[in-house]
Amino acid sequence: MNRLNNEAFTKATKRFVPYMMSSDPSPEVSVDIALTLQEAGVEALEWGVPFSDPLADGPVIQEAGQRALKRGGSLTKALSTMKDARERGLTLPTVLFTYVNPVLSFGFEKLVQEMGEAGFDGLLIPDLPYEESHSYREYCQKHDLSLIPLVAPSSRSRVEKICKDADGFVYYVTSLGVTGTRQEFSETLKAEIETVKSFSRVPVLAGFGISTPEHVSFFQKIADGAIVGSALVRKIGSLEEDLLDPERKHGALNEIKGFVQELISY
Amino acid sequence: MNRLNNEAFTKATKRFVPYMMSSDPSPEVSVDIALTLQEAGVEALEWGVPFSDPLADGPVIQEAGQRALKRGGSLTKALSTMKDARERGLTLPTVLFTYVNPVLSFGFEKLVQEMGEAGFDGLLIPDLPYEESHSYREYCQKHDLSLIPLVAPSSRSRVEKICKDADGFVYYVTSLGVTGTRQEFSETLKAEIETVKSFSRVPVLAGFGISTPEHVSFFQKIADGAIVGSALVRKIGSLEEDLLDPERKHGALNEIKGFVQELISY
Amino acid sequence: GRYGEFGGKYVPETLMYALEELEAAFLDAKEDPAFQEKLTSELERFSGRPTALTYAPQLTEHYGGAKIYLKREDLNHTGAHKINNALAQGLLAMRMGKKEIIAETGAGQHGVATATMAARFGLKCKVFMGKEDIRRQELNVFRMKLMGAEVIEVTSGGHTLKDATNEAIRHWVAHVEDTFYIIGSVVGPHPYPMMVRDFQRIIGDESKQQMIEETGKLPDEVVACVGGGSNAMGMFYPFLDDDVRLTGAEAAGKGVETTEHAATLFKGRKGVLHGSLSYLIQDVDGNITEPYSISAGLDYPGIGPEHAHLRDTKRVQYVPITDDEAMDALKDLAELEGILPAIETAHALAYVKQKAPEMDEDEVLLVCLSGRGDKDVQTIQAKVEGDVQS
Amino acid sequence: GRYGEFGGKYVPETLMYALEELEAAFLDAKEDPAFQEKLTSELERFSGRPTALTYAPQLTEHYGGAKIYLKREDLNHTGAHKINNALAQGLLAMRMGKKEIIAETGAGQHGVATATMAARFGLKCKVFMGKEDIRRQELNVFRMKLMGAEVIEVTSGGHTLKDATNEAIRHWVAHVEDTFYIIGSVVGPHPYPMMVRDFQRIIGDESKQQMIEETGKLPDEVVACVGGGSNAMGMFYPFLDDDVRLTGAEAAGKGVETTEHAATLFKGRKGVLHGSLSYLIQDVDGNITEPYSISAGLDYPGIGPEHAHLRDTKRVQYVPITDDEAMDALKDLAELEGILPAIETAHALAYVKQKAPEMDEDEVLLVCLSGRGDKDVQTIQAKVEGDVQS
Repeated sequence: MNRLNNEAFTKATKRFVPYMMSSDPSPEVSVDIALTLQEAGVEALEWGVPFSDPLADGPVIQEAGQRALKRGGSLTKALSTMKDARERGLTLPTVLFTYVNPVLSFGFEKLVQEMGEAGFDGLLIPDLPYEESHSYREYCQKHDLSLIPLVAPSSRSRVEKICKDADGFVYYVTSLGVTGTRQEFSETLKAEIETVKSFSRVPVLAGFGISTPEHVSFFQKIADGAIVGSALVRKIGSLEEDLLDPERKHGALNEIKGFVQELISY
Repeated sequence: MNRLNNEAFTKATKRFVPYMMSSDPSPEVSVDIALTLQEAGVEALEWGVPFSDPLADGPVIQEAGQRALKRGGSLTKALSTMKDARERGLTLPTVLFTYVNPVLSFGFEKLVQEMGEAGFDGLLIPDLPYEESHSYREYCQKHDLSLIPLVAPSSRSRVEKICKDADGFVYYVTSLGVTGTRQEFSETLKAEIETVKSFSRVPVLAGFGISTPEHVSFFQKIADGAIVGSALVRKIGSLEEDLLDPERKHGALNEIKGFVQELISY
Repeated sequence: GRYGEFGGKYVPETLMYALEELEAAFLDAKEDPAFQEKLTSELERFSGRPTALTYAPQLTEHYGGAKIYLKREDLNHTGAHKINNALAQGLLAMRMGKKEIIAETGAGQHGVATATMAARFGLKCKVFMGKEDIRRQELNVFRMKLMGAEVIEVTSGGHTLKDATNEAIRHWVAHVEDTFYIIGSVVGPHPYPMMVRDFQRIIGDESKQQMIEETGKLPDEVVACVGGGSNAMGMFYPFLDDDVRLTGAEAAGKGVETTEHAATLFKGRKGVLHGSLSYLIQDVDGNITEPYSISAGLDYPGIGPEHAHLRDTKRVQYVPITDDEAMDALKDLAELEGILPAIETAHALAYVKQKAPEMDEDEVLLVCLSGRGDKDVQTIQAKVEGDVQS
Repeated sequence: GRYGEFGGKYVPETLMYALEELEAAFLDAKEDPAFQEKLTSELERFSGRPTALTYAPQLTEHYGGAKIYLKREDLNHTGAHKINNALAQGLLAMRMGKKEIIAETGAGQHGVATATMAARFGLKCKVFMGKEDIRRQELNVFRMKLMGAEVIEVTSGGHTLKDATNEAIRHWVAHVEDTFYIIGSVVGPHPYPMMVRDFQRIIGDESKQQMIEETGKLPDEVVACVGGGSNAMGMFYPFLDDDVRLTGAEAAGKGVETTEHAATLFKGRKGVLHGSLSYLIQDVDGNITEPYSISAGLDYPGIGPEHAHLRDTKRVQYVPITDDEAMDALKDLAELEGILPAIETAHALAYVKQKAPEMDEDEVLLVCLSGRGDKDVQTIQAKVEGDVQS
């Protein structure tokens, strides 16, 4: 039973799940950051794979992907660095976040096998919607991997069927648009999330555009947890030079830890 | 009875008629040149009017026209300078050579009257072909002015009617093309000119492309005379600076005289 | 060969036989079903005729008056009405056994149409073009060369269209036996104005039929731009005997009160240029002066003799349209109907902009959309950005 | 939504409802005579359809084999087949009550077609275009702006078509409720490949009828160029069940043995880009690589999924054509028929140049002349003059 289905995650009262880009700013340092996030007290981790055409992501994550590609980042590297992270003590539930093309290029069955070896718990492919996911989901289930579905306000009549088959958690897209930080959330959000929760047997985590402690607190109340991507990735990006300097790395990691603890402080 | 119909011209055994551009290189000097040509022993004179679009002329005469326009040349000026030339002793038969547009702009009846006052004997309008010339010719005849027609190798069946109405002389275009100097003449030329002569009551003068003493001699034999335009105009153009310098003008005029005497020396 | 007092054949004797021969060949071809069939086939299968008749609903609403219809000559192969005439004269040249085609061009549109026809029919082609125009229209020069035409640089006079025409005529004089001179507008000596009109009247003939099919009646007014005047003559001619107002828009450049215009009928005097008697822009001595218009195709100091006659007899009204008025109308059509017209054509549209609001909603204005504006994008851009700067 | 294993809807969940809604609206419109009538009217009266079928006698003689016929999509308004689809999707957008249109464009042709349609129908229009393409295609950018479209500069990724497409999809995700995304080729998530094919099949439908009228039979082989593949799909689709060979020409750039090509089917691997599973040019990690072709319209790393299926099932053969082969064929058509084709189209013509001589004189080759080359004159000139220098 993967870590997303462990009681530590399923019974948690608050869930905070950060997204970070593997190999940004370098393969090694991204492992340091993962361990730092664990220290900061997060409940799970999304491990991004750099890709040339990340069309569900905004500019912040696209640029992080470009940086990671330059440092040798890839799906293969995302697997090996997670293995390193597990060896170095990462115990959090982890979700591999990748687009479908790198998966096809790698080979899906091979990927599932190697994800198991690397210690992944879930897989999130933003451009693999419900209709295209059936055989993928079955195969994941067989190998104790949660295939995380997305639900959006525009999903409408699609919510029920998506939630029915969900495993691990449901990623609820809080506002239309790609990942990124924004100021306002739709007013009908609470009712919409209620609806999603009513269909789902697994936790419903809200993501997209969550960037402040107030946001996090708000979504931890109306949903089963919050996912933060761009805000953290931007922070990591701003610390790139420090993180790559052995002398200053420790300080930078501490700054990240503080940033996350601030986010979950409410 | 105009000078083209005097015996001096009609009974001449050889006829050499130069074309020159009035007001080139200046109004005054063009009169000097006319008098010089008379001294050189030519039988008549074509007095060109500068025009913006001389489409029957080649580049040499077009450039002379551009020079003349810059010096104040025009149809009005061509009339007044001829008056000057007559006052200074020009006795040759003279033909005004102008395109139809300056004539229309000036007014045809006014032109005929002022040509009479200026002492012109003939009028040649290269873009006024037979079909368009009837009323013009009648009016000229009434005012004792010869309207000179053109005949070309391509005139074919048109030769007879053109020659029948000819007055003064017939201008036979020796080769297709615009005015200018060239090396070769059509071999059938002699027979063609015979045909034209057989239809014409007035002399048939050959022009277009005649540039050497040999040419002149050849056409004085097979036709009733030769017209030289571009070769002389080029000579005048090459002497422009000398002609405009009071110190050197006399020498330049002498050179023109020598050039013409050379042309008619065979 | 006369339209009232206008027209005629004011050319050197050297060309007269060729013109007689041409007229005979044209009249003979006109009556020959085989020639007409071949021409129709090329117009339909090569150039894409009949061209569409487009109703302009948004322009109509914006101007708020007469319903506006567009006769889409811009949809012809090579982008303007010029090809109608080039194909027809090309077939006539072949019928007469001529091997070499010559043409003059200013902006290059008639040159491109002629080079296109010559390539299609396998004829040799020389295009005379002023040095200055070659510089300004580099891409059209390249297009002609791609189609195998020889572009001959003209360095006499002002190095523009008028001079290119003079040189073409000179070349024709020198090679009259085996050369066919394709004139691109209803200008030049007889029979050209008549012949070009007859080869362009397909614009008006199609329009009449299409208007009746679309609206059940003839339009109340028909508008076309006029430089030499071939699209207008082709459009107007079939309507001459109908109860339809006809209006030609000529280029007023920077204004008829300035010296920079090409408003031949508004400001010109009678005279002879390039072989026929018509109105001309000329100085007091009868020298032809350089006209000006933002539109290279209307930038000609003369106009077809039949237009001169239609003006003097008041059958057609001619209005001067400035550069600025034309550009405004061009932008309207682009923005409201998604059609980028040639700047030439925009002169006709500028008149529509003035006139349509004065007409009733049940009246119909038909415009000859003589050409597309792709060729003009750089000029338009320079103008728009120049205006912003100034 | 599948062609064999290809196609599908690989998009974020955010777009899935919009795609379902679009598919329903499309299927409904397809059956609605009023929609079809309005579309037919715009295609005929605005864009000038049916486009001509031109026999190319000189090209046929020069290549010495099969008779060559050209389906003249270049005669459409705006100069290519793109407008067929833009008008149809525009009418569908209006029917769905969408007020804003978005589109991506590389060379600018689909952008211009979309801006044209938006102007014609009074819709707001945003066109996404890479910064690099904006620089290279300045005049097309200006044309779009003249027609009132907003051109949005894309500075992500390589600043070209692929990135502009990503940005357009992102914008769509963020504004999915009131925005209609017009995809310009048979690519993207279902229902786009099906819908664009259905809106372009008029090319093949007209061609079949015209070929039978002209020659009494279907052609022996039909050829079209393939980038995304919409002109080819529109041309091929009505012939799929007939005994007619079908050939697509893809861009081999500087050669399939180099890395500078866009030969997706010859060199690509299966993958997902912009929402559908097809062949892709990609690196070992599944990152999409920048393709290369002298033709901006074929310079795309993917290809429509139905083409992938037709390739794998061998119903259509696909051949790679280099820049140089395309340019040679382009010059042939210009010189021998007076038609300057788009460089895209010239890839199809280059195959004809290879194939026609191998065929009998009583056989017929039909080529989709997808667009005119006016837009390419500068590129052609640079290439021709570059070749002379080197």
